[in-house]
Amino acid sequence: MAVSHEPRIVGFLCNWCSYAGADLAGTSRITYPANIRIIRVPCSGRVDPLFVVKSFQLGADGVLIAGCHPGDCHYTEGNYHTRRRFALLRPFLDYLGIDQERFRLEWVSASEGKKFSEVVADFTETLKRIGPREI
Amino acid sequence: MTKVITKEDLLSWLRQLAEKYAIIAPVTSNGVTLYKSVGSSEIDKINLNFSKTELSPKNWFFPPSETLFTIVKDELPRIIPASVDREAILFGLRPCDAKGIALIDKAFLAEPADVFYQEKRDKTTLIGLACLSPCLECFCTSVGGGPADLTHLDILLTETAEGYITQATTEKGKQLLTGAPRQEKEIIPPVLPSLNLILAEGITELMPRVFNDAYWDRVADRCIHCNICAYVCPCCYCFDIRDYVSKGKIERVRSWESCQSPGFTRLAGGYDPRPTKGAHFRQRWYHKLLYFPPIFGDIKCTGCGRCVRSCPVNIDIREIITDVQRMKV
Amino acid sequence: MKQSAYPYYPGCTLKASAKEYDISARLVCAQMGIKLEELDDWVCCGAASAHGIDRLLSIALPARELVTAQKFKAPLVTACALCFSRFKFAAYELRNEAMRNLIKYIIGEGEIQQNSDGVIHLIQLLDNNKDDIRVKKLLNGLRVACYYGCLLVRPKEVTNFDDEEEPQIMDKLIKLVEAETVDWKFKTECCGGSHMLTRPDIVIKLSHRLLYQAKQAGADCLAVACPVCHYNLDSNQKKIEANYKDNIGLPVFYFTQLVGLAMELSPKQLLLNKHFVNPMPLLQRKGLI
Amino acid sequence: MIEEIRNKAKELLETKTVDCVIGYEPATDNLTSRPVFIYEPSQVNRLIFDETCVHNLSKYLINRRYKPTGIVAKPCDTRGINLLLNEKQLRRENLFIIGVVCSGIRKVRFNQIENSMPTKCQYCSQHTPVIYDFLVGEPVTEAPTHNYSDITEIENMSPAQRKAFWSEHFDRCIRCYGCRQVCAGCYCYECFGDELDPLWVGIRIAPGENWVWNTVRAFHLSARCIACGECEHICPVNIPLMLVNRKLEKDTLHLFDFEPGIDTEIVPPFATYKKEDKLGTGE
Amino acid sequence: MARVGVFVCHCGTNIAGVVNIPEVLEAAEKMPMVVSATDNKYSCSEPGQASIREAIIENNLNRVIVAACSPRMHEITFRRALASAGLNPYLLEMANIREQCSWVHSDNKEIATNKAIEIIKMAVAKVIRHEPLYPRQVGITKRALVIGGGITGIQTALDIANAGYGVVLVEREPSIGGRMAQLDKTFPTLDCSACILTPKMVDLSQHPKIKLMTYAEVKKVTGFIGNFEVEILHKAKKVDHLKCIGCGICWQKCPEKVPSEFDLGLGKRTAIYIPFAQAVPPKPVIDLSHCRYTKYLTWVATGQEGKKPPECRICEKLCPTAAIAWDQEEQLFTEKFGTIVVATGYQTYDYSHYKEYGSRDFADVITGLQLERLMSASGPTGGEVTRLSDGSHPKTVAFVCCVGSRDQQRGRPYCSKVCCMYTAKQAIMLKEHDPEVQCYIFYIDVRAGGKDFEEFYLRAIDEAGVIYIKGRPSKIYQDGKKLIVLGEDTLMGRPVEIPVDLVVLATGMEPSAGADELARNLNISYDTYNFMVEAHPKLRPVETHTDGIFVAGACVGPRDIPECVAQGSAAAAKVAALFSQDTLTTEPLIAVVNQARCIGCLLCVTICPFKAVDYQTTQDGRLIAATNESLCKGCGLCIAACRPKAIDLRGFTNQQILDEVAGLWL
Repeated sequence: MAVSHEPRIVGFLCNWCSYAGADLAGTSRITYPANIRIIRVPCSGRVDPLFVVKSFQLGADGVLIAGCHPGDCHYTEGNYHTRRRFALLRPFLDYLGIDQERFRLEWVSASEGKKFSEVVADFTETLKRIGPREI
Repeated sequence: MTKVITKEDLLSWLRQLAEKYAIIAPVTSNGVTLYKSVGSSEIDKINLNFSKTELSPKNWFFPPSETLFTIVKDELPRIIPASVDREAILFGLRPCDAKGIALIDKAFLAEPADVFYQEKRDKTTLIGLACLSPCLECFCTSVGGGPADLTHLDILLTETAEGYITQATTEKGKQLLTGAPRQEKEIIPPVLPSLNLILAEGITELMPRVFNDAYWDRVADRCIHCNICAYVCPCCYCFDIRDYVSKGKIERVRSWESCQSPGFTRLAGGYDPRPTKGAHFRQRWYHKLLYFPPIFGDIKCTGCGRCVRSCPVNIDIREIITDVQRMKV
Repeated sequence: MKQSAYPYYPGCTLKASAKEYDISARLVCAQMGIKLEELDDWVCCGAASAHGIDRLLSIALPARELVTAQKFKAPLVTACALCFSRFKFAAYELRNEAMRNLIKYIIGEGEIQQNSDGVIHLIQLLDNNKDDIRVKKLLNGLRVACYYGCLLVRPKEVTNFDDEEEPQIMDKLIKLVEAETVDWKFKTECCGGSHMLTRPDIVIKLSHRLLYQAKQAGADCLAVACPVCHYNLDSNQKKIEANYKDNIGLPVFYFTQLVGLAMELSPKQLLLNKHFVNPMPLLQRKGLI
Repeated sequence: MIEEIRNKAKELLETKTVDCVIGYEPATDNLTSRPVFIYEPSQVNRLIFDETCVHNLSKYLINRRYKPTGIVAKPCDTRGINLLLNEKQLRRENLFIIGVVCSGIRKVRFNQIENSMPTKCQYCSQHTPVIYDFLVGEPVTEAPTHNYSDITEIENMSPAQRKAFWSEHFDRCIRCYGCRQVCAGCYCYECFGDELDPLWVGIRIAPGENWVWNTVRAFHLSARCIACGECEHICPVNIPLMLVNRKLEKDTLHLFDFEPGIDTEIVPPFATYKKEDKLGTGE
Repeated sequence: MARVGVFVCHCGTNIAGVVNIPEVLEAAEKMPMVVSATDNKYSCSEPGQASIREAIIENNLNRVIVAACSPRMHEITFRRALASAGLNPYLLEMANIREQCSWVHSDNKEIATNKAIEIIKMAVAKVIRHEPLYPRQVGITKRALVIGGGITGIQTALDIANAGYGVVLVEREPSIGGRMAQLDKTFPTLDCSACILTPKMVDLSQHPKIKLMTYAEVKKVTGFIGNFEVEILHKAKKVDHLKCIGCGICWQKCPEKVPSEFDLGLGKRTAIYIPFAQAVPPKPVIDLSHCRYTKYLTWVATGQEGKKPPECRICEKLCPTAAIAWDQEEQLFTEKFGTIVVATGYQTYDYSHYKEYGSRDFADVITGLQLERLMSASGPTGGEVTRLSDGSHPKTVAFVCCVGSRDQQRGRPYCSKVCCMYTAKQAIMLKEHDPEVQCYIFYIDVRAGGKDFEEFYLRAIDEAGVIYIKGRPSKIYQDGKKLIVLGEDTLMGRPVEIPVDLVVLATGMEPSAGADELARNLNISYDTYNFMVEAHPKLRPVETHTDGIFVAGACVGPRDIPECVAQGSAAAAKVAALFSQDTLTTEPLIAVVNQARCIGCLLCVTICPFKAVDYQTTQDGRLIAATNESLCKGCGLCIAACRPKAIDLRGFTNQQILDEVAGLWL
């Protein structure tokens, strides 16, 4: 294996649950790999599939969308739409050559700082395993 | 006696040339024939029996996109212009495509010349292949060309059972041919095919009179305003320029554009001087048949028939010319 | 006449104490142009005990027969309500892919298709083809209490048979042969089932209530679709009467026997003589034989 | 068949039910066909219909949003009309649809009719128009089926093979936007592909930008593509676009049990949701 | 041209202990459009804010990055700092280098420093695209609409009115009072329901600030907080209530008798009627589906087929004030309100799905609410509890709890909360009426969580001698005159079989019919059972996700009377707090439509959870989406759905997010 590769993850986090969850990971001083760059969006439903496509085009190794658990959306139903978009987009990108392991949707609540750190750690690990993306 | 080169010799000559020159030649893959760069080991991939490539060879001099220069922000900003590193041979041109290049030359090489185009043009030699089985949509003879017209080529090859007849027209061509393994043979030159003739003569005079005719709206009805005709055309040369910022550098990029694309003439502020479908559509024909000739001396069409073949809705330049001629004005 | 074939799983009881159910079912189906093709080499469905002992066994046993039946283009037909229940449960569990793989590993025979409609009960078969029932003799005047028992209808999400409390499918068949059906509230109450062997007191009490209620509702006989129900209500009836000092005297038919009678099959063909409560006096009284 | 179309077109124009009938006429190769707009009853004899009538004419309805128009439509084209109706681009009362029963057309190119069917017809089982005012031909009641063997083939490739497969095709794209221009579902006034601010797709005609364009073009047609195959048919560099579109069609059918353009009453999957959606998103 | 100032906060050692601040500052200075990059010990402290203020003025900054803690912590603080320097507060962007950097990467300072630089780089790329944004002020119509005239609605209306604001109360029945009016006694105090309710009903009808609209329904709601427009349908009463004096001659003399809805079919009413004696308003309406004159008119209109019905019109002849108004038709009025309170209450579960309990086939199986009517002194039997089959007095009574509650098979998994107590109450009352009565109560669990509830339950056992049997009965059937209840005493592990004279099913609560339709009209959420969904079950129990619309009482979930009253008052307090302001400030981070790009597919209209996107038709017939600034919550759902990118979200525009992503690779 060549020199260890530090993947770059673009994470779209909803303001109300997942971003707060990421903050909680900080407040609880839970360390996790520094490979994620967080973009705050009001709701996971704000994430246009185009953002995902652009992130990959620009060179992201992985893209994470994180939102409130189904039923807990601050806007009542945003994440249900996210789930549908994701369900179609993920296999589609995989089909077009972006390994599906590079694209994740996770439900992280404001109280799940631990879960957030685990998600980032696991995602980073996965991306290291599958190696750098040829662009 | 005529100088000929056998197919085997031709290929080995090309293999040899490929060491020094970049060879651009027709290659077929996935059912699509395109001019592609072939290395010396790939010479066998060259398709010598193609009828006409899907895209014209203009791509070599005027690629779909090219970086004109790059600005790097190190300590001080630096401009790095694009350049061509070695000489090239554009092999397997049909005479009509050679004419296409000549027509683009008129626009790009007129003073002040486009340096990016000129550099590539100067460093390229054109080797043509006479067209012995033209396609049904071809009409080069109607616009002053011909299947074995060598006017715009450096070298023309004409296939016979004995091998390829070689003719060099320019110094560059003659120079290159000296290295070719040729034999002297008694050859009966092949009979050149005859093509359907339409009379494009006088069309430039007719065009101004029908400018406001409803005809353009009616034909435009079925036009879907894709850019296919312009992108397959060997002599369309409109482009757009944009700057890109990424990864610490700025690039100035030139890309193809077409008069048929939706925002083509839209001005800043949103005003479009060609607001209707018909006016939008009409531009292509007026540029080719009316605006270009008085400046550059020829109508902007080589008769290659690519637009006729590729148009999704059968907008046929031959039909347009005859329709205009038939119109009572 | 159309000819259609269905894979058929009679089960152990229909080969023994409920022979008349098997025979009458085959006769009625033959009259309707339906061929019941008994599965080759069938084994126990696991009823009564397997699901209490080993969950996998209770699925694997019916699954084996389901795989055998797959080669037919028609659903597997069962007559015994216990078998029906076991097959339906197995089909229900086999919706899960992991379970399918596990069972496939256990039985080691062929691919298991996912098809919860792959099993039907004989009543459903007759109901689906009721246009083919050619009634020659109307059973006018016979007042029948249709008794479905517990296993056909429950649990609904598994058997998907009919309403759990007020099923109608057998009533429709009985009405088709112009017999009267009584409206009673005990169509799906428990008869005591296999507890006859261990706690006869319970069975006698429950079965008595059924017979008593049927009689209260004005029935002069019962129609059943389960050999265990039949056993509890018919062969035990004397014991029940003795226990409760009650005179009941309600013949218990398999619904196939009543349909068979309407097709002018003879009581002998239909093995009516096998019943403990002799139905002949009733049939004679009603002028049906 | 042709006579029926001509007579109906004539009647529609004479009674001024519509002021234009969009149909097919012979192309200049005297072999294939092309779209034609008939405005005068006297012109109806130009209309034809045969196995070369590949174009999806519903695309043209967008330009005639508010004008009463008659249109000759194959089953796949009628799905396009349904899509546009569902997306409130057309008004039903402005349309007169001459539906034509179709069991598949031929693969055509200018000057050339092949003996095979185009991809779209190979996998199509919709032989009767889904919406029409006047039907030419006997309706076929065969239940539509679905076959995605071509897609499964690509899905079964290794990720590296798949990546190579699509690079090979997309790298060839010259971004003529013909696929967009011909598509009945593409009718934005300004396409995201033309937008400058933000610049979603750079003008550079190069692999990265081509990938974004082709990905997002298809995704904007997810649960909307009505499988008329026009994009693939006209692509000047033969990119197998139906393989892209049909992947989304397959997944949409599988995930949401939805087929675009079949029924205008069904709410498309991205306009709604179900709380109990599972969709394999790891719950 | 943007002039960006970057302020990096040490947060004591929270950030500076991990992140190399000088290195960050050096990198930040080189970022595009950055004019100054400075650090602060504590940016959020007063001196820290002051230095930001000074730097803004000194360097003429027009965009500000504060690289510090989470924006969820101090975004508002720093927006204020910008405002105090005369800059639009929305030109701020925070770079979260504490919670999402220094605190989680304390193990590697170099990596943390690099990440902090990148986070700032992304923030700079985004802030360049920031635009000044301005909150908007909208006026308030200080008038509330209360939907539902049960105890909750009555309480709400009275409290709002007493705070000095106008109220309209809409009730679809001819009288207010609701379910509570049907009850005999209330648990656990056993005070008379009517005695405590009717004074409130009268108060309400006489309150100068309250306009009562009975026999009326809410049909359509548009607008937003402070400015709702509501269409109210006034059904045709056929009686002019301005003339009517409520003397009662008409309903005493009307010859047509029909089952009374109020008495749940146990008693009769006339075709012109008030639902019950203490009805408010005490004026009748004519039930057209039963009125003889109406039947006559229909007979005339449909061609006089069949037997001629009597022409009747007795009420009209006898009315001393000529108040009968045959020409009165239903009318639709539009009224404006600032807020809406939904208090539509509940109805009892229809147990016809319980076939094992006879699905209404047995005359002597009744519901708890029917028993209330039988026990009520003003009820159809004058307070005598008798069997419907033979009029005898039942001596043994079985109660079955959880009918339509805690039953997953019937799709009613929830507990209806009040049944345990009301069965206990009814058992106690039956014993009081007739000491010979023996009651049995079949229960799953006795839930007596409430003030004095447990004591009340014990009283039923100790004083009324009620026998509690733990287990849901499996069957009820008729055996002669008796009803047999079959079940299992699960504590004993034995089957039980109890012959009784009367069975009372404690049917559970479910939302009133039409609650879902109303919720859709109001655009508030409702759950699978059609109960309204509150904004937060604990912290915002009477609010909804639609600002300005409140919910109270049993329409949200099973509630007893004191809870309903408390919720009614809570909703009233919310309304009063809102009305105490003169204008509302709306958040500017909302979706806006670029009409030139909009293709009018209206996907956004369908998808918006807040009905904040509507559409307009242009002169040339195009449909175009338009957002309502007051309704939009800024979730951005519509934006991600919009193919032509015709909608954008202020503060999170496509350009901003895209540049933020691209900032990583700048």
